[in-house]
Amino acid sequence: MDIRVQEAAFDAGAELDAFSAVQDGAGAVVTFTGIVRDTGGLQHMEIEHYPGMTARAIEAIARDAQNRWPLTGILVIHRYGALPPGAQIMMVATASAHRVAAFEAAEFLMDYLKSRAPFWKKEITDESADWVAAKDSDEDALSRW
Amino acid sequence: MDIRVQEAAFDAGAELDAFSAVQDGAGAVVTFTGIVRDTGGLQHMEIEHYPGMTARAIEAIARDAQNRWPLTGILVIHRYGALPPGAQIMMVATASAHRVAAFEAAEFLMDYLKSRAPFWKKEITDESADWVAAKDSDEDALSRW
Amino acid sequence: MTLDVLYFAWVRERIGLPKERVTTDAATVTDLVAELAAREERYAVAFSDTDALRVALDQELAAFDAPLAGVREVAFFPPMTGG
Amino acid sequence: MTLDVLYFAWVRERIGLPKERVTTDAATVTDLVAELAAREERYAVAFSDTDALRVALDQELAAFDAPLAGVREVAFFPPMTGG
Repeated sequence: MDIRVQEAAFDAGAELDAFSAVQDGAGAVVTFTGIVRDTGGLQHMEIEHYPGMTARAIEAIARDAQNRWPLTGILVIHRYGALPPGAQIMMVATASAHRVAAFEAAEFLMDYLKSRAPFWKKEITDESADWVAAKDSDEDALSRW
Repeated sequence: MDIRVQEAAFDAGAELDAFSAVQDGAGAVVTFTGIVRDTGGLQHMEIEHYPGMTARAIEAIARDAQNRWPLTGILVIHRYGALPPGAQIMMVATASAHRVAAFEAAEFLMDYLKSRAPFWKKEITDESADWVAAKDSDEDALSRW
Repeated sequence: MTLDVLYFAWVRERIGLPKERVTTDAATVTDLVAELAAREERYAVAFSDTDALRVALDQELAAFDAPLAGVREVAFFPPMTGG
Repeated sequence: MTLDVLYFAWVRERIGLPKERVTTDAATVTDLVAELAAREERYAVAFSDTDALRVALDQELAAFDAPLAGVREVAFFPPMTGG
């Protein structure tokens, strides 16, 4: 279980290769990479977090995933700070013997990171600075698990 | 849409980075990497395919995914030949504005590649050489879509 | 008791500070919210709709009716938007 | 008509060759299977349970009752195990 909360950029490809290399007995590796989308005039996305809580909240989510699926490994990297359009915000990787467990665990991690890890996004354009509102659909996604 | 059927190894990390770099408007990139598992005494996995049909069958599956989800890109790499334990067999990448479409499209591609692309796996051990039997659960997985 | 009270995202912006020490006899989070909201307009605005807020006690998500006994750090923030 | 008939995986191994040209008047895949199975024991064994087989006509998956008119290439193989 490798959990990182950082301001610095990361290289998703290098992380995937490093993660895959240490998965003993895995037949399936799934990754998710989240990217800042320019939804029109975006200067940058500002990501605030709660330093004392963030890593422990993500660890709790990852432990929950480990208890639900037979995983050989979990990686979560989540950035904070000012991120320009096109920047990678975060990444999740999961590995398991079989594909269904790896996919489900990655989706579970993403659904919980969206709504239960203490990050808040603000979109800065030339004219405005607006906090991104949480979506009902993101909260609803949790009921699947 | 980038479809490759090849004997040569590939670098999943480099492929992820190259794929992500050209996804215009994507907020979510999902990858799946399939790896040869040593289920006990495996020397290598032999993957046979139907050269005249393979690429076109995968293209048909990828077009179907493009029609079902708003994707900015699809990558499929599938190897054939003799692959030792730990080798990467295949890789899928999908990109979309939002995570649900990217995840669903990747799972759809995997479910169809399992049962509708003309590949056959044979497990070679010191003592035996057995064709891998198709699983009912893989056929059942298609009914989800 | 004396608590560290933290604010994030628009709660921080409306109240105008990220953190403060608060001495209180509030028994629950709801009691503490009532005390803070009574202070000044900017607090009243920030706490006007607690359905739009989340609370963590000692860095764990909690309910607004949770007791404050033994708690050292309380954080208020909007629904999270990670991922 | 003359067809290219291809065999893959254990079908290829049981019949003992990957490909052959077959001249036939078979109207459907099922007719062709009956003709091939009548040839020799190794064909009979390979085609003994068509539920365990799949067929492609000109490189597209097809049903066993599909007509062969206009077809140039027929392939027989077990259920696929890609991914």
